[in-house]
Amino acid sequence: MKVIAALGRLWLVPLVLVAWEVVTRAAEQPFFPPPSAVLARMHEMWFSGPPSRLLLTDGALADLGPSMARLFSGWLLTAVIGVAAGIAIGCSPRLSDYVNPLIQFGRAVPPPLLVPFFLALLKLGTPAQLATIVFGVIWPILLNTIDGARTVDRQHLETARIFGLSAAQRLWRVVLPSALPKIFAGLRLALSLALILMVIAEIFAGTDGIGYRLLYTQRSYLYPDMWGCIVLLGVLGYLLNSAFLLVERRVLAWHRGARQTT
Amino acid sequence: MLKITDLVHSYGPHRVLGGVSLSVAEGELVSVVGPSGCGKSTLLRSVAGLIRPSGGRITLGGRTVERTPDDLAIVFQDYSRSLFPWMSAANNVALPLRRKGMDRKQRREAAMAALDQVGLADAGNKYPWEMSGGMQQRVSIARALAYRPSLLLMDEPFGSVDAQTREDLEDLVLNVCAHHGMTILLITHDIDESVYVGDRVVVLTKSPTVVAADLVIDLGRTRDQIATRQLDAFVRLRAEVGRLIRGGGTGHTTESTSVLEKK
Amino acid sequence: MLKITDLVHSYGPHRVLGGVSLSVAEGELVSVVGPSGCGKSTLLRSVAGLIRPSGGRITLGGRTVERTPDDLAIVFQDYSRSLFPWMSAANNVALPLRRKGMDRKQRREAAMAALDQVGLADAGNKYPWEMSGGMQQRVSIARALAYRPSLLLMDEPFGSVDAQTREDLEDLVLNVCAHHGMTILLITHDIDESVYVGDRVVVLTKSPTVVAADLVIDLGRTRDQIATRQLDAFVRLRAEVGRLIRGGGTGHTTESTSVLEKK
Amino acid sequence: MNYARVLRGAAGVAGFLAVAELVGLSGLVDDRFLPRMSVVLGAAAGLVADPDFLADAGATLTVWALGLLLTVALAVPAGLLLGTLPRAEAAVRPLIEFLRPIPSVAVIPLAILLFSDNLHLKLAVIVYAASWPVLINTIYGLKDVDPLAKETLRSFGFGPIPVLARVALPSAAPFIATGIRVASGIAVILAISAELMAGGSEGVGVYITEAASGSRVDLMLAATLWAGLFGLVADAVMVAVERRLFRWHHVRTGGAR
Amino acid sequence: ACGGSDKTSSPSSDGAAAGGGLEKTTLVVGTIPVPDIAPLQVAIKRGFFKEEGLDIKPEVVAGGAVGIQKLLGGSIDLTLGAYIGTFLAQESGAGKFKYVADSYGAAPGAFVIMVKKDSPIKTAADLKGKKIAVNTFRNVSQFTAEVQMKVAGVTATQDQFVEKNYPDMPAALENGQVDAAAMVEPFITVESKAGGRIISDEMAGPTQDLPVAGWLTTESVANKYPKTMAAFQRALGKAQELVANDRKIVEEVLPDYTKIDAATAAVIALGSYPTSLSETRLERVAALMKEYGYLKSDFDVKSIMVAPPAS
Ligand SMILES: Nc1ncnc2c1ncn2[C@@H]1O[C@H](COP(=O)(O)OP(=O)(O)OP(=O)(O)O)[C@@H](O)[C@H]1O
Ligand SMILES: Nc1ncnc2c1ncn2[C@@H]1O[C@H](COP(=O)(O)OP(=O)(O)OP(=O)(O)O)[C@@H](O)[C@H]1O
Ligand SMILES: [Mg+2]
Ligand SMILES: [Mg+2]
Repeated sequence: MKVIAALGRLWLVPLVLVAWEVVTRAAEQPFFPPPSAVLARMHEMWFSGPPSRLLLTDGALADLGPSMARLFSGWLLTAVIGVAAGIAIGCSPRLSDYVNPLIQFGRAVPPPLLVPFFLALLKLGTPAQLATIVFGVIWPILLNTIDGARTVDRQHLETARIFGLSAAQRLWRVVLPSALPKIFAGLRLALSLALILMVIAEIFAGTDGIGYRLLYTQRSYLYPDMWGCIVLLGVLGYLLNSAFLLVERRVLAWHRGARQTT
Repeated sequence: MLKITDLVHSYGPHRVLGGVSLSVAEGELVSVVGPSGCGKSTLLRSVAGLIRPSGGRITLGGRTVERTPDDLAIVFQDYSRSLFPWMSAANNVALPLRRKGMDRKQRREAAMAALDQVGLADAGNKYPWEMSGGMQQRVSIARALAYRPSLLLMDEPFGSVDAQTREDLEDLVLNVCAHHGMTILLITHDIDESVYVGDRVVVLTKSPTVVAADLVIDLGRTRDQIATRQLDAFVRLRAEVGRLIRGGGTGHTTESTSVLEKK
Repeated sequence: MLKITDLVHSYGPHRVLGGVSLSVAEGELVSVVGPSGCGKSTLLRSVAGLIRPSGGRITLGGRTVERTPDDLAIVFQDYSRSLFPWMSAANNVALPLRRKGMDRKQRREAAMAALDQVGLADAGNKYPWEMSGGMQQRVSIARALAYRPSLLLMDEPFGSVDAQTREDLEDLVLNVCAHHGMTILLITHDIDESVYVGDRVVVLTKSPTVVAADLVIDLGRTRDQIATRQLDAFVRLRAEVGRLIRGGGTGHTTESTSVLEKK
Repeated sequence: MNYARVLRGAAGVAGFLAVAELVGLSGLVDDRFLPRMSVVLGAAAGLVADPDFLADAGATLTVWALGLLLTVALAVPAGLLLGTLPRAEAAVRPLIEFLRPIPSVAVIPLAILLFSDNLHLKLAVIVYAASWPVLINTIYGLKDVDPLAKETLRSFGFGPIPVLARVALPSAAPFIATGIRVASGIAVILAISAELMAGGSEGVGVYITEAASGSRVDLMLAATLWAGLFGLVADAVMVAVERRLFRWHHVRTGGAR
Repeated sequence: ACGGSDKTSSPSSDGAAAGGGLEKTTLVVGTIPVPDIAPLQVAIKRGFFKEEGLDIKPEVVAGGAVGIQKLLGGSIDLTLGAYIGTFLAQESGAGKFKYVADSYGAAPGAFVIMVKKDSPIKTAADLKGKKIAVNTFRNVSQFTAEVQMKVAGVTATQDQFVEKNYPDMPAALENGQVDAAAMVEPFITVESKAGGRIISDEMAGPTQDLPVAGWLTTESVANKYPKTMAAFQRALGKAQELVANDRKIVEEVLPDYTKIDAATAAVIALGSYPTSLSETRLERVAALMKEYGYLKSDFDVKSIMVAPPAS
């Protein structure tokens, strides 16, 4: 039942696919292959493996494995750093004054430009790629956390002060929960950004992964393969986001309740 | 125990408190009445160290209040915004008890007991937004009472509950105050209530606010909803407070100030 | 004008309203009293079309209420959250008047007049967060009155103001009601008040809630804070309502239901 | 802007520069690849007098401003629409979540094929990447409106559109503004990335490509520095505007602490 | 076909024709800030295009692949493109291209494989299984590296190549992200100064004097504006001629359109500047690509060339 309802919500997707197929077939442009061709290539490249491995081919494991590892380690690392720093900055206007220009500065620096410098600084490939992901992904988490920690309802803070909650308790029991909706919004933005940064890191400093594959197919003028990579990224992003929403729904049940329109 | 001297506060150019002086002895329950917008909540916030008054002094147990004093609880007027929407009622009540060194189970038990006292025995698992206004207000009272502070500040704590519950809560507060020797400052708009629960009633003028009168309520320490309210002394005092509020009478100020000065 | 038949509402498994039936004639002011958490606010929200009750029917002027009816105003119990923090008091009051086709100047004037009536003549430029609880509540009342709805729903509208202001506001509502022929449903916890302002007092049981009693208050249409309250009839009715609430007495239900049925 | 705040910000920046210079002096990194901070600052100062760079910077700024305007003009109404029509949002959400993680580096080559005009290309790429935070914050912001505030207006008989305009929009406005601030940073990044990847006749990205051709790491970093600096100034302006517009928001929350 | 431009070197007569004869007088040309395009810059500077009635607007593209995409998207009319990449694109059906003029060819020392100072790698044979940085996958430097390895007796695999921009290569070598890098000038000079060693010239043996890059457009543009293309060929041909004989001219223009300073420009190794587009030379490229599996079938180079201007 639930599955059917979930699928029902996807009704627009087949519609778009059909439209895409019609338009690309009519246009006959080699760079815009019809989705049927793209899906066929994707199947061949990644999903024609043995059932024992969930149909994944060697190519899929080689492309997806390292990419996913980078994505998750990068995102988790960023989440920890971003939330910790964000809460600290959000709770201390003074600290915020000191670092704010640096944050706004860093936010406007294109991450691809920094890849070479991370490489120069960190020497090894993997830390440099992680640094790239962290650097590119941290901003929405940081800004949202700062904002969330700074805009706790004043009466909530006063209540905490009155009852003499310790700093740690105030943090864990009041500031963090009340900033949580915004933190989650940031984490969610960051998840798809992490996917993007993973590709950038692989393109500018990679030797494997989906980004590497994307670059290679582009250089070899293998357009259906290239579109396959793009579609794969989109699907991955969609799946990650859906999984994240499931978690968010559980953690933020109170928020939805408090904000439901009766 | 609590001594307020010449308290002055302005929001921007707007002077709200014009020199309020008041002292409260240990274990006393003082009712505060005064017109809407005269600065009662402002006074309470100053005592709690939540705002820095523009002038005057507040001492608690001899020490000047600079930041929020230890061992103090408030029931805010805007109770619905002082409950944490991400916690159930029981957790809202239990949260401050962490400071009392209770373990999880003790906290839970104390919270349930306090909720029971305010008539919410079976609402412990509800979230604030699942409760009616009066229930939220009672959770907020339960939280303050469970904490057993030495100074309890209540800002119109019974405004949203029905008459019956209101009486029960009044008696509850009197009881807890007597048993645990709390000092209480209670703001109310109900003249009957101010007399019924108070050891003293402080009447404020409109802003810039000063103390218009400070009446001692000599009805003894044990009160009864029916018996006490039928006493002649009660009726007389009630009328007196009513007259003081209505008249805002300067005539009475001198008389009542003398009451203050006698202390 | 308003007819509620067998209204039932549950939040999840929890049945709050257990079949409330009530009808209000045009121009009538009906007070509703009942224990905290019994579903008074839920009832009001259903009448306003803000929630869809689980069962039963509400008709207004013969038509079933499905969405928010036209020409209706509410004073919410949680008044502080119903004012818009980004607007001054005057703008908060003036906003709904846009629907009345007034131009900017007329709206401003009507808003200032309404604020004046609730004693906030010089607070028009203040923002909600610059006002005391009682002032916010009065802005919210002014907003509803300025709108001159044909049906006015008030959820404990005078809970946060001092006794004097409360009396003034009661008289204001009676006045406006008489002059503009509004129909009013007013929830209150104050028994005196319910009798003083009401043409009828409806007493609710605790949840699952039904109407425990429906008393006609035959004190005439013009009331006076001092004279009316001294009437024997007033004292008797007040005692009666008090007994009904305390007793929750089933004995009275039949009697009062008959009152309802006579209508 | 408060004086002490500016001073502290300057102290923070100075501290960062000092640490960077020290790292450079310590020899931990090869200054062939990462020139010392003082060298980069010198080069950055030199760029102010370089007419080539000024023209490039002007071009990039124009694209940034146009792109951001276009983004706001498209994403805010779209967010309002989706935020108020939950069914439409449910239908479009899979597409949004599918498109959002597709990196601009994959989109730029396609945009090159689709747009014959460089300006259009850059605008398209900026709008594509910068719209997401505005769109999502608008939708989130609308969901976060206090229901009681909406009910208040509904009870006065206002229809959905006035409720949207008078309650939902103002109370979501601070959140939307945050989205626009995020988008502004992304727009700077995308303008430069598009110039880097697609080239063109002018722009900071083109300048960086040229600097790279001569192995002039210092110039590349100096140009990057200016890009970051521009982002900083743009953000400061937006914050100042926000503070004015949304004073009620800051006072009610701890913002005024 | 050799020296075609020589015979029609009477600008005045062409200039007269230019007034009404050209289908299109403004050409947007995709350029890359590298020594390969020096002749174009010389032709612009000396007004050769003006004389033909042409207005050339150079536009920097981030690389040959981007140039080809912009060509297909229609935002530019001509671009510099390496033969290998273009042949691949044509075979894959990405588009139909026409080379209008040759621009750059191999010369000793201009395309080399480098390693860092203390690397154990001595010859191309040692590159087996090592990571090699190339500036673009499946293009000149990767291809020629594969050829050199094959000559040395080892086979290259795709996964040992890493795409890196030239400026990032020295750092990648230094930090050990790659073991070797296929470099061009001025980066060869830069890296040599830091102690880097050249282990192999990419343009030796089978690839000696290999044509590298030329000016191309799409077939449709070439067919639509034949006279314009001819005018472009004539103007550029003059510059190629000049440059082919005097490297000083290149050294002079380099600092104008790249950030290479004059001192570096004076010492870097330059490739060759061929004076005309030659079918035989391109056939050699195609044959080699087929031999190494870059092309699947025989490639008709004639189909990808605009005939040199007949007088
Ligand atoms: N944050 C503020 N900024 C500006 N003025 C304020 C602020 N808070 C309160 N005031 C003003 O101070 C005065 C006193 O407010 P306060 O809340 O203390 O009144 P109160 O006695 O508690 O009234 P009530 O009985 O209505 O709750 C009011 O006139 C109000 O307008
Ligand atoms: N959103 C909700 N979700 C779940 N339960 C709710 C919700 N809102 C109200 N309730 C429950 O419904 C009951 C009636 O609530 P309601 O607010 O109507 O009471 P009330 O009569 O207005 O009480 P009070 O006088 O205290 O304001 C309460 O027991 C409350 O717990
Ligand atoms: Mg108050
Ligand atoms: Mg209620």
